[in-house]
Amino acid sequence: MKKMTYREAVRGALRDALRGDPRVFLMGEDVGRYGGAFAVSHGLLGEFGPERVRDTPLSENTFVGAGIGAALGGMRPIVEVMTVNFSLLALDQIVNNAATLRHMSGGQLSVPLVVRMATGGGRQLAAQHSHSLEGWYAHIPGIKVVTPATPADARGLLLAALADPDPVFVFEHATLYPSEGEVDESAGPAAIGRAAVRRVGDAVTLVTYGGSLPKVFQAADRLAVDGIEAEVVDLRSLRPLDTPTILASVAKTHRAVIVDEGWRTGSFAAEVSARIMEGGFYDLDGPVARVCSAEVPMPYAKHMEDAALPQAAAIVATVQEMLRRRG
Amino acid sequence: MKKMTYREAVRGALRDALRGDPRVFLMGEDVGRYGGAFAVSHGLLGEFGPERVRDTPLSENTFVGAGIGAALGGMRPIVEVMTVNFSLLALDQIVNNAATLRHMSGGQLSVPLVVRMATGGGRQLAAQHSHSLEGWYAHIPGIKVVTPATPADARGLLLAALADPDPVFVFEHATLYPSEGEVDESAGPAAIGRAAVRRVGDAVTLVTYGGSLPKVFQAADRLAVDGIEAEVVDLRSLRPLDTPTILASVAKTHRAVIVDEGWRTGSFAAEVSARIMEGGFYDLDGPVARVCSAEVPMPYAKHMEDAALPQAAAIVATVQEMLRRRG
Amino acid sequence: MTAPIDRDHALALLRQMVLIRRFEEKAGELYTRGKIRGFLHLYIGEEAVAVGAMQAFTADDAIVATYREHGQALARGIPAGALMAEMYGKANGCSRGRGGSMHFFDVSRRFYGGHAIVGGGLPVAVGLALADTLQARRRVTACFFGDGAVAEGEFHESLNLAALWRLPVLFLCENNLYAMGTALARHQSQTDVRLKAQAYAMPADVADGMDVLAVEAAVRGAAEQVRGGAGPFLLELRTYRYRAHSTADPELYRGKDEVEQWKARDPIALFTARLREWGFVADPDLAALETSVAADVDAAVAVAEAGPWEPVEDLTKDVYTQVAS
Amino acid sequence: MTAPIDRDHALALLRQMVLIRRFEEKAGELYTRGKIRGFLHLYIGEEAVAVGAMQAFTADDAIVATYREHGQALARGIPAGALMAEMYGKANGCSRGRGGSMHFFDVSRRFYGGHAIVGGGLPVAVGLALADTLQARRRVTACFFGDGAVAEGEFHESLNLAALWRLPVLFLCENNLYAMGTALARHQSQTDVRLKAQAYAMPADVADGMDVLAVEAAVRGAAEQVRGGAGPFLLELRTYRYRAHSTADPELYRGKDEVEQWKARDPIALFTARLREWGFVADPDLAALETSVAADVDAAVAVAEAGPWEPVEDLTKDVYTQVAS
Ligand SMILES: Cc1ncc(C[n+]2csc(CCOP(=O)(O)OP(=O)(O)O)c2C)c(N)n1
Ligand SMILES: Cc1ncc(C[n+]2csc(CCOP(=O)(O)OP(=O)(O)O)c2C)c(N)n1
Ligand SMILES: [Mg+2]
Ligand SMILES: [Mg+2]
Repeated sequence: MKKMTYREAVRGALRDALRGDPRVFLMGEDVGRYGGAFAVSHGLLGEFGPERVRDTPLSENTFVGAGIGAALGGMRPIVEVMTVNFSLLALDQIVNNAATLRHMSGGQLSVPLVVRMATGGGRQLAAQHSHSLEGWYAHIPGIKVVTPATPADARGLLLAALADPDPVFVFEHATLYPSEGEVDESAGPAAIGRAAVRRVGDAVTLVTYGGSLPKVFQAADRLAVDGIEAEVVDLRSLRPLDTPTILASVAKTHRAVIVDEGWRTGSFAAEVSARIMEGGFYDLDGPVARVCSAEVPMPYAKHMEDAALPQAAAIVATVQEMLRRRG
Repeated sequence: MKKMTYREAVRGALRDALRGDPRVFLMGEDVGRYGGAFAVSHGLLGEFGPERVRDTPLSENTFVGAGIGAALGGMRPIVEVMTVNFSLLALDQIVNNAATLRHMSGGQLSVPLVVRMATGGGRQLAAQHSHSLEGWYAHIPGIKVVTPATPADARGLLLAALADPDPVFVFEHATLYPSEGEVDESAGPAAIGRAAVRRVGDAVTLVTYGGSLPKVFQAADRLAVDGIEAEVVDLRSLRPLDTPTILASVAKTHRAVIVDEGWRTGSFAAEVSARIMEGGFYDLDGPVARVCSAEVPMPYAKHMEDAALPQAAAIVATVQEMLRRRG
Repeated sequence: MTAPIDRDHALALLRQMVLIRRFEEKAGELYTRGKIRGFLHLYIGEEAVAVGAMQAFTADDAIVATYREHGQALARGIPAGALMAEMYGKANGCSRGRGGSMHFFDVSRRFYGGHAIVGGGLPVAVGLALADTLQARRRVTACFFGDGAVAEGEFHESLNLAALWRLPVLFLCENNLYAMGTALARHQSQTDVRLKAQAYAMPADVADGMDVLAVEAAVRGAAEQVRGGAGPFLLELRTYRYRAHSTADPELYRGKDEVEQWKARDPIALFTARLREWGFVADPDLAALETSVAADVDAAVAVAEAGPWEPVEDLTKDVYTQVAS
Repeated sequence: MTAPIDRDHALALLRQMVLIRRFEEKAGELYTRGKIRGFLHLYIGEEAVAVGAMQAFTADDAIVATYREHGQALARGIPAGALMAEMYGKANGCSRGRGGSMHFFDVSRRFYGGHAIVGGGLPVAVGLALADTLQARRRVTACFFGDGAVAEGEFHESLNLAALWRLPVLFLCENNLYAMGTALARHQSQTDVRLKAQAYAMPADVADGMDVLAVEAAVRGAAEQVRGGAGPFLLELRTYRYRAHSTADPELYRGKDEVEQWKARDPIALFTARLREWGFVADPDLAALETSVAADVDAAVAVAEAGPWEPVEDLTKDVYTQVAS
C-alpha cells in the first residue's frame, strides 16, 4: 500500500499498461509535450516516446474514431478526451460506431477501446466547461461507463477498462486529481459493475459516484453527529449498474437519497431512483430523494456555482427532512 | 377541422410560419430541391424561394450553429436536422451554445431557434439510424423539448416553438408522418409544457409521448376488452415536463406504466418514474413500471427490431402483471 | 488498337461489373416485393469505381465503405449469397441480419463496413491505418466515401490527421455529383474535390469513374504510393448514380435528360465496346456471361430464401463480448 | 521617414495596446491573489492583432472571439471596469459575473463572446452573417480564432458554408504557433494556414501580427472586400503568446529562448520605436501614457472591487426568457 494522489494513481496505471502491453498507446490533445491538461500523463512521453504517447490535433470526433479503428486493427488504444465538455464533438463516433460495431457486425468485430475524460464542475470554469454528462454515456448499450472516486479505483478501474474487450469510458472528476488515498500498486484490475459500500449505516442509504463521494462523506459525518448513521454506496460503474448492492442497502435502511452532479431532470440519479422503485418499492419507508445540480448552465461566480452544485448541506437537509417525515 | 396527415400538418405550420413572418426561414439537408427526406417541406422551395428554404451541405454542427447565430442576428430560423441520429454531430452547438448563451451572457442574448428532427425506430434502418434520444435533449437546461404525437400537435407545438423566445427542439417520430388526424388550420400555438390526458381511465396510468402513443392506445384498447380502463397521458413536452398532470392521474389510478422508446437505462421514463416517486409515492398501490427499448443497438431484421422496441403486447402484459399483484 | 490488358483480366472486370448490376437490379426488385426492407441505396452506374479500385488491394489491405457498398462488397469477394441474405435479414447474412443493406461486414476479408453516418467511416479508416503503422505492417486502408461526405468536419479532421501522421490511407471519393438531392455545386464552394488535398499537403488525383481501366490504373498507382510509405492519398473518382438516392427518393432534383447523358457513358457498355474492339468478346461470350451471372444472382437469392432467422433469444448477444466464466 | 498615419491615430493604437497589456498584467496578478478564478488566458504579446483588427469595424459589425478575448473586448471599447468586474464574478460584470474571463459579452457593442469551445464560435459567426444577408444589411462579422481551431471540423464546415453562400464573414486566424502545448507543425499537416482557403475557393491573406499597422491595413482591406459583397475572407495573423497558455500551464513544450526571440519583436516596443522615429512620442509622452493607462486599470479594479455579487436567488434567472404573464 502506498499513499498517492488520484492523479498519480491514474498515471501509474497508464505507465503499467504501457510497460505491460506493446499494443497499448495513449493519444489525445496535449497528452505528450504539455504533459496532459491535468498533468496526468506527465513524464510518459519521455518514457515511452512519441509513437506511444501521441499528441493529437483538436479533432475530437476523429481521434476518438481513430481509436476505434486502431482497436479494430489490433491495438489497445487509450484515448484521452481532455474533458467531457469536448466529448460532445465525438458522440457520433461513440454512439454510432464504438457502441454498435460489435452487435451490428453480428459479433465479428471487437472494439477494445478505453476513453478517459475529466468531468464535472466546481472549478469556476462556467457554462461550457463544467458538464457532468456521464449519465448520458450510461444510456448507451455497447459501451461501459466507470466513475472512479478514489485513487485505488482510479488505478483499478482503468486497468479493468484496459483488460475489457469492449469500449470502456472512464470518467475522472477533475476535482479528484489532487485527492489522496492508499493504493496497492501490485493490485490488478478492479471488477467493472460492482458498487462499493463505503460507509456502513442503518438510517438512510446515500447513493453516489465520482466527484460527489467526498461531499457525501462530509454529509454522512455531519449526520453522524446527530446520531444518524448513513450508509454510503459508491456506484463505481454506471453501466453496468450494480442494482443488487443498491437494493440490499435500501432493504436495510428503508430510505435512499441519490447524489449526482448531473442536472436533475434526466440525471443518472433518476435511473437509480427508478431501479429502487422497481426493485425496492416494498422496502421503502418513504420516497427516494435526489440531490442534483440546479438546472442552469454553470455560472462562473463562486457563490453561484456553489449554489448550483450538490453540497453536503443540501444532502444533510434532505436526509433530515426525510427522517422528520418518519413519525 | 380538416383531416390530414402528420406530415401535412407540419408542412402547413411551416407554410403559415413562412407566410406570416419574414424573419422565418428553413434550412437543412435536402429541405429544398429534394423536398425533405420525409417530404415534409415538399413544395416550400417553389413557394418561398431558395433564400428562405435553404439546402445545406452535410455539416450538422455548423448549420445548427449558424441557426443559433442567425437567431442572435434577428431571424427566426427553423433548422431541420434530418434525423436525431445525425444530431449527435451538432450536440456541441446545442449544449454549449444554444442552451447557454442567454444565461452565460447575463440575459443579454436570446436564441429564438427552432430545430426539428425525425426520431425513433421501427423502419428497419438498423443501429445507426434508429435512435430515440429526445430524453437526452430533455436533460439540457436552456432549451425546450416537444414531442408531438398527433397531427394537431405537430402543427400546434411547431407554431408554439416558433413563438417561443428560446431554443425549442421538436422531435417528430418518423413512423407518425403518414398518420392521420383532425387539424384546425386556424388554430394557433399549443401550450408548451402541458401534457394531455388522451384517454380517461381508472385502473392504471399509461404515460408516454411521441411515436409510442399509438402503441399505448392499442394496449389500452386490448385492456379495455378485459374491463381494464387505462388512463393515457401524452407528455407532449419533455422539457418543461408537466408533472402535475402525471401526478393527478396517478393519484386517481394508483398505478403507472411509462412507455418510452429510449433504451431503458437512463431513459426519460426513468425521470418520469423518479418524479412519481418524489410526488406520488403515497398514492401508489405498487411500483411504477417502465416499458422501454431493449438495451441493444437496433437490429435490422424485422423480427429482431420488433423484439427490441416497446410493443402493445408488452404494455398489456406489464399492466396485467401489475394488477395481478394487486390482490 | 491493341489491348492494354490481357483477356482474362478484362473478362474478370466485366463480369464483376455485370454481377454488381444484376445483383442490384434483383435487389431493387426484391425490395418492391418486400423481401428487402429498410433503406436500399443502389450503386448502378458506379460499378467501374468499386471494380476498378478493388483490383489494387491485397487480402491484407482493409476496406471501409458507406451504406452504398454493395459494389465494394461484391468486388471484394464477399459471397453474393451472404450479402443477399443480409438484406433479407437472415442469420446467414454477412452481419447475421443485423446490419441490412447499409451495414455489410466481413472481417475475414478485412471489410469493415458498411457505414451509414456520412463521413463516419473516415476516422475509423485512419485508425485502422494507424494500427498498421504502429505494428509495422505494410498495408493500405482504402476508405470510400461520397462527395457529400466532403462537407463534413470529419473529412477535414481525418485528412489532416492521416497526413500529419503519414498514415497509409487511400481516400477514395466517389463523386457522383449529388449528396441525396443536393448537387455538388450546392454543397461545395470549391467543386474540384481533388484540390481539397492541398489544405493537408496531401497528394491527390482524379480519374474517370466510368472507365474501369482508368480507375484501376489510378487506384493502383495511388495504392502503391501509399503502400510505399508516402503517406495518405486523395483520389477523386468522377461517376454518376443512375437510380434514385434510395428507394424513398422522388428524384425531383435532376432531369431525366441528365441521367440519359450519363447513361451514354455507361461503364459496362463502354468497357464491353472496348472488349469487342480488342476482339476479347463477341455476342456469344456476352450471352454466356449474362447467363452465368444470372445463375449467381439466382443462387444468391436461394441462399437468402433458405437462410434461417436469427433466434429472438439472441437479441442481446454480442452487445458485449461474452466473457467465458 | 515620414509617418503613414497621423499622430492621434498612432497614439490611440499605442494606448489600446498598452491598456491591454497592463490590464492583463494586473489580471494575472489578481489571479495569483485569488480575486480572479477559473481559467485565465492572457493575450500578452498578441495585442497588435486585436487592436489593429478592431480599427476596421464599425459599430454595426459583429465580433465573435475566443476565451482569449480580453484584447478584443478592450479594443472593441467595452469598459475595462465591466471586464474586470466580470473576472471578479461581480454582477456589474459584462456578463453579470456568469461568464468570467472566457465569456465576455456586450450586445450593445455587438460583441458576441467569449467562446470557450475551440471552433465553437465559427458557426455562430456564419449565422450572424447569414442574418445580415437575409436582412440586406451591409455588415461584417469578424470571427477570431486560434491556429488550433483550424484542425476542428467546424473550421472546415464553416468556411465552406460561408463561401458557398457568399456570407460577409471575415475569418481572423490568430496563429500564435501553439494550440496549448502543441506546436502548429504537430497539429497541422499543412502549416501555411492561408492555403486552407483554397479548399473553399475563398480569398485569403497573411499579415505580421506583431505589427499593428500591418494588421490594421490587412484587416481594413479584407473587411472592405467582405463588406462590398465579395463573400468571406480568411486572414491569418502571425503572432506569439508570451505567457503560459493558461494559469495551469507549466510550459514544458517550448524554450525560454524561443519566447525571448519573439519578445525582440514585441508589438508595443516595435510600434513605440516607430512613433519615436516619426517624432510622435518622446519619453515624457510615454510616461504620461503609462500613467493614464495605470489610472484606467486601477479604476477598473475599483469598479470590480466595488461591484455587487449577483443574488443567489437569481441563479435560475435567464435560463429561459421571463415571459411577462
Ligand atoms: C451525418 C449524416 N447526415 C445526413 C445523413 C443522411 N444522408 C444519407 S446519404 C446522404 C447523402 C450522401 O451523399 P454522398 O456522400 O455524396 O454519397 P452518395 O449517396 O452520393 O453515394 C445523406 C444526406 C447521414 N446518413 N449522415
Ligand atoms: C473543442 C475543444 N477541445 C479542447 C479544448 C481545450 N483547449 C482550450 S484552448 C486549447 C488550445 C487552442 O489553441 P488555439 O486555437 O491555437 O488558441 P490559442 O489558445 O493559441 O489562442 C485547447 C486544446 C477546448 N476548449 N475545446
Ligand atoms: Mg454523392
Ligand atoms: Mg494558438
